[in-house]
Amino acid sequence: MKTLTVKYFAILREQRGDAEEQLRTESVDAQSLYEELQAQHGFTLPVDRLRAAVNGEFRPWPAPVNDGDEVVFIPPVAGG
Amino acid sequence: MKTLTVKYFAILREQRGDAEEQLRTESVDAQSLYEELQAQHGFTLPVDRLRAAVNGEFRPWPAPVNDGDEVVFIPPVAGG
Amino acid sequence: MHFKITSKTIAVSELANTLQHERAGACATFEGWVRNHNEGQAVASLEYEAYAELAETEGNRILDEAREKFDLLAAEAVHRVGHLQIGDMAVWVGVASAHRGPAFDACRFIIDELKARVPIWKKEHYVAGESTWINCATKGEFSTDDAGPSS
Amino acid sequence: MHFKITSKTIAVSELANTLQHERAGACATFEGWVRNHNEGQAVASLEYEAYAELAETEGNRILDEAREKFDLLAAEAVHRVGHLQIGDMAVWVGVASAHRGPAFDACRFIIDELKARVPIWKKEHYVAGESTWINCATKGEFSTDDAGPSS
Repeated sequence: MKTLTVKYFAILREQRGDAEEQLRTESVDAQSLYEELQAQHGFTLPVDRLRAAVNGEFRPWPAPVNDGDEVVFIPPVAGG
Repeated sequence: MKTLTVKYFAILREQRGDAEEQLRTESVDAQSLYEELQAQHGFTLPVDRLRAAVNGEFRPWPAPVNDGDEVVFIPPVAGG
Repeated sequence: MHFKITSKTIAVSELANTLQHERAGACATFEGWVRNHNEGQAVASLEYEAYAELAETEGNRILDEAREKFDLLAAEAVHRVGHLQIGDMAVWVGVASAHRGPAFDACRFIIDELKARVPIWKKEHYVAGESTWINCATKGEFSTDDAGPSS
Repeated sequence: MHFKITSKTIAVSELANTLQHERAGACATFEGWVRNHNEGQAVASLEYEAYAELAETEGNRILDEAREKFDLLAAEAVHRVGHLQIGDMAVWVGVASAHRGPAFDACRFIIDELKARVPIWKKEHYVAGESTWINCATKGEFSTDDAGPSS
């Protein structure tokens, strides 16, 4: 088990009902973590439409995570 | 004979030593007028590097002129 | 060369001052404004949200790439977040160069890359009352166009 | 849509205000500044002179052409005349459109055409003491490049 911080933005923040949480998980990477959380919270975006960031940097899927990491799932961006 | 107003800009103004003059001429077009004035004032630019404007509009060479017209010889432009 | 996220009105004249350079003959800028329509729908307002930390990292990376690709003397960019109204400025990009070719090319490169890569999201509020996170639809048609819908 | 010749400092924020439009999502601007060098020579200052009447006619014609070629909501441009110092703004072009593609394309079209067609001339004063009317040399090499030397 590891402890992770997950931050939520935009549509994920609204669907989660919170901007940030700490959680304990057996997931070894961000991809399996998202699938775990998607089942729990009903996120509508499939994982292949997201990018992962770990500790403030983009990481290619599946994006391994370690105890204490901060994980962010990045929905399709729309700046400008 | 016709009476014309000629305005000079930039290098032509400096070489003429004046910005504007009224003159009487036998020239039937701006091209022959420029050649007449070039001989008189030593303008360095050949006519094929100039454009002609008559009464505030560009006119293709030889650019016919009539009594009372305002004629401007346009050196190569360099705005911006 | 800096990219910043701000929750305040974008201060254009201050930003423009940071571009001044005695070797600069050309300055190109781009501003993205909130417009009153998108794909046929009347828009009432826009909400922008950013993952500010990563957005600034990625935005600064884009400015560095622009400096490598184009002959630039200065480049700055700012993106606003929060609830914006029609006519408000959402993003500003400014570039200075000796000549206008690289200034235009770099300015366009920067806004294109900002829109494609930087973690900023936009929720459109429609006059009809609904709202939607742009590019986040999961049923039927959705845009995968990097250009985004705003500008 | 107006092109103007002015002998005063170009008032950018007033001009930018004239571009506002509720359908506009994109605003591209170009500024030409007096830079401290040209083709290897150190420049001290620049003198601009215009045939103002024809310059404004031709400049407005260019803005009309831009409106026909591109999907624009607003376009304004100003060129300054007189004796300018390093860093001074000589020309400003601003364009607003729903989307950024036409805004960039129109802004570039306008400055390219202004430089190529509008009767404005530029005399460079060099640090070394000489001065010359740009594009008006008649011996040896001279530039016939429409782009002109400044930006």
